[in-house]
Amino acid sequence: MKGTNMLTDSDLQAIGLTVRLAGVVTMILLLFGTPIAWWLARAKTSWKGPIGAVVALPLVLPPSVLGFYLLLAMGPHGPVGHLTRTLGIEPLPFTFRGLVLASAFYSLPFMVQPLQTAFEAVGDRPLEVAATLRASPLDAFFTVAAPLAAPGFLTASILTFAHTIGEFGVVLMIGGNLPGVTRVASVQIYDHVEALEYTQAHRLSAVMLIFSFLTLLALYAWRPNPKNGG
Amino acid sequence: MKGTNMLTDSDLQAIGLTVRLAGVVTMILLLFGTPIAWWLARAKTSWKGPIGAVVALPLVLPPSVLGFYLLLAMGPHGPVGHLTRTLGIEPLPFTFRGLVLASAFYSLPFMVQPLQTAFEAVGDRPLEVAATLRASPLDAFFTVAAPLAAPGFLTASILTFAHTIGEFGVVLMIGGNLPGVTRVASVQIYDHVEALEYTQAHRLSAVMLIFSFLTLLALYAWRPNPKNGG
Amino acid sequence: MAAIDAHFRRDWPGFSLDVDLHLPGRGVTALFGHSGSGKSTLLRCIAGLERAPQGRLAVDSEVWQDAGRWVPTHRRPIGYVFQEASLFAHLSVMGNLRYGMKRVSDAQLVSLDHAIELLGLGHLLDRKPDRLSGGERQRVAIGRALLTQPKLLLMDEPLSALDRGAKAEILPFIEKLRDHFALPIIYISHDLAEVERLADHVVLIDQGRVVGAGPLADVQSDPASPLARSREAAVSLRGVVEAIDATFGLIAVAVAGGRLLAPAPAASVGEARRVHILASAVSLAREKPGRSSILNVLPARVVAMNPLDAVEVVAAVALGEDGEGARLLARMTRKSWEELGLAPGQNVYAQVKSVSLDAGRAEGAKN
Amino acid sequence: MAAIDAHFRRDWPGFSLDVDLHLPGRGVTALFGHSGSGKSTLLRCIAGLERAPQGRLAVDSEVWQDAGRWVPTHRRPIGYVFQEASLFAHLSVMGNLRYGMKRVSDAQLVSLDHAIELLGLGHLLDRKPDRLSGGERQRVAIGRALLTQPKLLLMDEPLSALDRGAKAEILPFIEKLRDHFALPIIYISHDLAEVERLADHVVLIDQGRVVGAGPLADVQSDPASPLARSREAAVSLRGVVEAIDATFGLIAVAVAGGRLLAPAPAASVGEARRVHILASAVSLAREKPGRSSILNVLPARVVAMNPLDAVEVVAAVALGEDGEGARLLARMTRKSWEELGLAPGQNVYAQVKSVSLDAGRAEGAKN
Amino acid sequence: EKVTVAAAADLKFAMDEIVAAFKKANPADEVEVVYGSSGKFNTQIQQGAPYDLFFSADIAFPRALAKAGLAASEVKPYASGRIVLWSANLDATKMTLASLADPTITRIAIANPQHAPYGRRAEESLRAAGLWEKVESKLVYGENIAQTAQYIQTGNAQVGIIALSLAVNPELASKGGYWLIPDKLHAPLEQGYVITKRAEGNALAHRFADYMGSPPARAVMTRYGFVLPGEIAGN
Ligand SMILES: Nc1ncnc2c1ncn2[C@@H]1O[C@H](COP(=O)(O)OP(=O)(O)OP(=O)(O)O)[C@@H](O)[C@H]1O
Ligand SMILES: Nc1ncnc2c1ncn2[C@@H]1O[C@H](COP(=O)(O)OP(=O)(O)OP(=O)(O)O)[C@@H](O)[C@H]1O
Ligand SMILES: [Mg+2]
Ligand SMILES: [Mg+2]
Repeated sequence: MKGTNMLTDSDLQAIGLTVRLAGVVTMILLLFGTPIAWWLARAKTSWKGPIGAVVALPLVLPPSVLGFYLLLAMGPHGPVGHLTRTLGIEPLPFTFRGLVLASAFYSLPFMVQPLQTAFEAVGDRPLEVAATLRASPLDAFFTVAAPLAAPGFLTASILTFAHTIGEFGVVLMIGGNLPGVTRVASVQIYDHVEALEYTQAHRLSAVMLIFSFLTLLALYAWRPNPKNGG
Repeated sequence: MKGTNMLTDSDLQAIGLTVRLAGVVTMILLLFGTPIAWWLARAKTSWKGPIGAVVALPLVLPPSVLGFYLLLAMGPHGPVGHLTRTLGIEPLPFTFRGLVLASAFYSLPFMVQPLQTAFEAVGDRPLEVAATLRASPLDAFFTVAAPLAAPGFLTASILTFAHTIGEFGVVLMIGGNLPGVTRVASVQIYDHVEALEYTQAHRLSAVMLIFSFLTLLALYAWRPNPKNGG
Repeated sequence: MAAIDAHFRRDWPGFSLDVDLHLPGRGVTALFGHSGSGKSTLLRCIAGLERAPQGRLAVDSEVWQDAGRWVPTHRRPIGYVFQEASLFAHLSVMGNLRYGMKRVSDAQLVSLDHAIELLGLGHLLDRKPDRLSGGERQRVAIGRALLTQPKLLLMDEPLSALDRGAKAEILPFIEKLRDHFALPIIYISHDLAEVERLADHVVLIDQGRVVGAGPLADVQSDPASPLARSREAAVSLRGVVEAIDATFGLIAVAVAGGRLLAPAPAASVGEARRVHILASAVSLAREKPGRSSILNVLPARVVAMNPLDAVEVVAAVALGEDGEGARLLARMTRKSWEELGLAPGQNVYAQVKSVSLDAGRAEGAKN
Repeated sequence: MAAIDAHFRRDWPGFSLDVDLHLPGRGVTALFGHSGSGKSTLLRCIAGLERAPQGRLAVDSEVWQDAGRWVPTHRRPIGYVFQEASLFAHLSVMGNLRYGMKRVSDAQLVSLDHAIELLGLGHLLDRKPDRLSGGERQRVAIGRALLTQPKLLLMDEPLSALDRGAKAEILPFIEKLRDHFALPIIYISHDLAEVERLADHVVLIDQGRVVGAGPLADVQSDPASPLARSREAAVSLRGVVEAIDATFGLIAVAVAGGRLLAPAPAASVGEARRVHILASAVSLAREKPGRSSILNVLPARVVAMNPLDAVEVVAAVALGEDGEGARLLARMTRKSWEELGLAPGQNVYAQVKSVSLDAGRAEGAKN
Repeated sequence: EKVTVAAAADLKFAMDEIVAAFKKANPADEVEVVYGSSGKFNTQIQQGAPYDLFFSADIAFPRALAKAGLAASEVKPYASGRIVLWSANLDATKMTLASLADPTITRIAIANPQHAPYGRRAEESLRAAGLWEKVESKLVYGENIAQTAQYIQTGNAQVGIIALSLAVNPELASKGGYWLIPDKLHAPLEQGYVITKRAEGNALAHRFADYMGSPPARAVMTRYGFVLPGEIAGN
């Protein structure tokens, strides 16, 4: 570990990895959480309740315990492990992809819940109007519902991104703390604290806080509000 | 630890403590998070951005690191510790009150963010109407804005409640794992896993999952939607 | 063009719709009825926004709804102006206007520039809807619907938030759509003057049921119809321009059984035009009246009378000394009716104080 | 009651408001102007929903806004009917109606039961707003505003979504509020008939500025005013009931310079009533016309003429052979004007085809 | 060649120094060390974690791995841990376990005996000294030995029982002294390592394991408060 002035190389590596992880997870959840939230917001079936509850469930288990179960599932004897083996894919634990999957699983409710609320707030009328203007349901979703739910997307993304940055219980368990592969900043800070390297921990925490603060600030500055004209 | 059929007494104690903690934290955050969210949703000042970002910041630190900093702050040499000493209050670490405070701090964004979005979606008009109907701003908040933002309150409460149930990094650090005082279910499950007591861990996890599932299901069933007539 | 066949039946709590309609596939059909009678609901069923389970809907011989068939709203070539403007809050005025336009291939009816000019939206194009006045919003909603180049236009009180000036500009345009482009329009309005000016066909709705339907002239000239009972009761007659008086900007229009002078800045001889005559503009005399500022005095015969209330009556007269011509309504006090000794079958002189004309050609011109 | 003094100046992007108004503290003041002219904005300023920095507003000698003073909206004793109904989506119709009512101490103006009956809301009380028709929503909004027992009523096109029947029921009630309770009302409407029926005072607004203001009769009878140029142009005259013809449900009303027969089921001799006469209902003749269904023929003198367009003109005549009486407007073709050889100063006979009366007492009755 | 070493958190300082020395001697070799909880490593290795060597804080874990057939070598002890009484604001050098019963002491931190080896030894010592009942109500439990040290260091617990290897760490040594708890009061805290199955053919793994037994490495270990196999620590 050669020291830079402020942060060690491995700190920097961890920060890079963190931002990548949080970014990828947020993207993936935008992709997969949005249809779930949309369905939950608009479906009239009574399946809605149970499925909505299931989506929120990962939250209630302690992260490292969830990580433990995910590890069992993804490990060579678990169902996901069987699947990856059958498909001839590298096993997921201790890889970046495994980390992404686990984090996505854990952060799903942070994406789905705010989006669902936002979609519900859009109401039926704009979609009816869009239909009379020849927009197919998918078209209307992208051009009407999504823009009107923009603040919900922002909230959901902030919560998901920040939570993925801060989360380390699942990450530590699934990732195995491998430098450059799965050692994200939260794990690195944790390690520093555990090793009583407080100066290092303070520095890295400060960097993460400042970075996050600036990111959030930028998001807020640009915060969309479709109801106000700007 | 005398065993019952399924769970040990200490498991049951932990569950009770968990539900109490999550309930109290959710209550407290409803009380304190609501005005913050309201202010963030309606203020026109440019302070809004920074303050909004600050509220989300606790999320980005790993829980146990955050716990460490909170421990410093609440300890005899920290500012909160000084305060409690000056006020003649028992120091907060290793107490249920300390746990509540720390969890509230950590879960604040889960309350504030969805509420803020929900309040923004309410818009100006209903409040204007309320004012012409003689409702003072406070009155209008309770009788118009809050009911219209009901789905936001539900989302915020679910996220806060579930997150408080699942969180254990901060709790472990601040609470000192004291049975009946600060050993909540998440810590208990964690301890079981760490002690390789997998059967116990599985059982307790299953109980927590089922309990949470039923709670969430009940919330969903009753999910308010002020836009639809029911 | 063929006709619109609509059959819908559905119960909501507190309201049920049960209509079976056969509407002409061209011209303007006005839906008329009390607040809460089900006009908007019917329009929503036609647009496919509301689904009546055992409904059937065929437009222009295309089936949009039937036991085995359901064309979703976005595939129905309609334009819909909602009762509340319902603009997209996240789009500017321009964005709203272009939303539907971008989604259809060609602009046969209306061009963007034309719509903007007609609706007076030029200075508002960059505004967001929350910064528009009520009337401005409604104008944008009309433009947005027209720019989808619909084959059937559904309008739910499109002009109710507009001032006279704006109405006076938009109404001729709707007439033009109806006539030049043979665009069928289903039109809800509480403004009888609008209905009488635009409609070819009227459907009277009450409590979710059709209580009367027919060509405007028939519905209007029946003194017992609800249309005849209002302050704006009127008849609309088909006429042909016979002569033009350029000096005074007047034209002479021949209608069945008579000839009327009417203000019409632009017209050409032989053209078919629609003529509107308010019941309140028609007075009756037993003897031929002397000269006054009333230009039109025509012989006619009383055919029917209906009391409006304790004080007033509405009489229907047929033009011509033989009473075979077009029918007019005349509103008067019961006192006048009795003191003049009027009765069905009697010959009278109808003084028509004012006559108004459609801006475009009457639909008859196409035949 | 004193008057309303309002001075507001504020710029928005694309629009600026600059008004300085002195309105009578009683009766109905109509705000009249094109779509987007600033009527709603002015009303919002009066309600305290919009804040013009250097504004000043005093109502009934209480200062609501001034350099050092700002009474927030919820402390202003107003009732506001918004242009869009804006019901509370989470409350039932009953909840909406009771919302404001619960927040005021006593019900001097309107009781809940009365409002429900008058507005025909009885069968809707448990409904949520999203299950109401457009007109139903608007009726709830009117009821909700009235039930706050306001001292000043602000109404932004309250009746525009309503059918004739509903209007005919609600208008007399608004008249009653105006007259019996001396409740000042500021009223926006595009419907001239409504304005002429209700208003005592008219303010003409264009592009955020006041371009004309005055008592209704003055603004109406000026042939150059925008009110006179519309199809519904009319005058409103003060009259006193002189005789009653119970057989035909007619009354004789004396107005300055003449006497009119008008339908009025209920009236008593000596009562003051307001009389409305449409410009389109008045025709002029040089010689006394023969008997016809037109009841009212009065000597008058032409005082002014204004061309409406290339074809039509509006003439103002003063009743009485001396031309000193009340003024009427008469609309006719230019051809008639010229062929009859009419000119200001000439004596004529005005034939008034129909006359309508206020339901309540004219405000003069209180003097 | 490259190895990844999973090492118990309490080895951090010693191991960093040993690895540095090893690299100096073998510049071509790459040795990556990951520190963490031994229990977690145990679980992870069972699920195929890419660790070549596992230095556990408790020899039970590598033994379990060997039993499961996941080891490529014998389980070898490399050190035993010692526990000490340590405080940041009291002078621990003048204390004994008996001092913990003093009513002025209200909070005592130990690692969680349920799963942390150091915690289990702390409990054994307290029981052996007959103090358990007297102090149990004052105890707070750290998740691991580092967190236990933090409770004491931040003053939230006045005193506690931590690993000797932590007490000699400069961060803590500067804050207060320690009192070594006699090792006869608790079972030996035997620490062992194993080469995992995946490193079976990895020569570097074997060389590094051998290096741990070499005198320079042993010197470092001793300096950081570990008692080496075959040695007896003096009190
Ligand atoms: N929030 C706003 N910001 C800027 N301009 C606005 C805003 N609201 C309205 N306007 C503009 O101010 C002008 C006046 O609007 P206002 O709503 O007062 O008109 P109005 O006279 O009530 O018209 P209408 O009869 O169509 O309701 C319009 O040109 C409108 O575009
Ligand atoms: N979603 C709904 N569920 C149940 N009833 C409804 C719903 N929407 C409207 N209604 C009721 O159906 C009836 C017809 O409503 P509709 O909107 O069609 O009336 P309308 O003729 O358009 O009236 P208006 O002229 O007031 O707009 C009303 O009594 C209304 O209360
Ligand atoms: Mg409707
Ligand atoms: Mg307006």
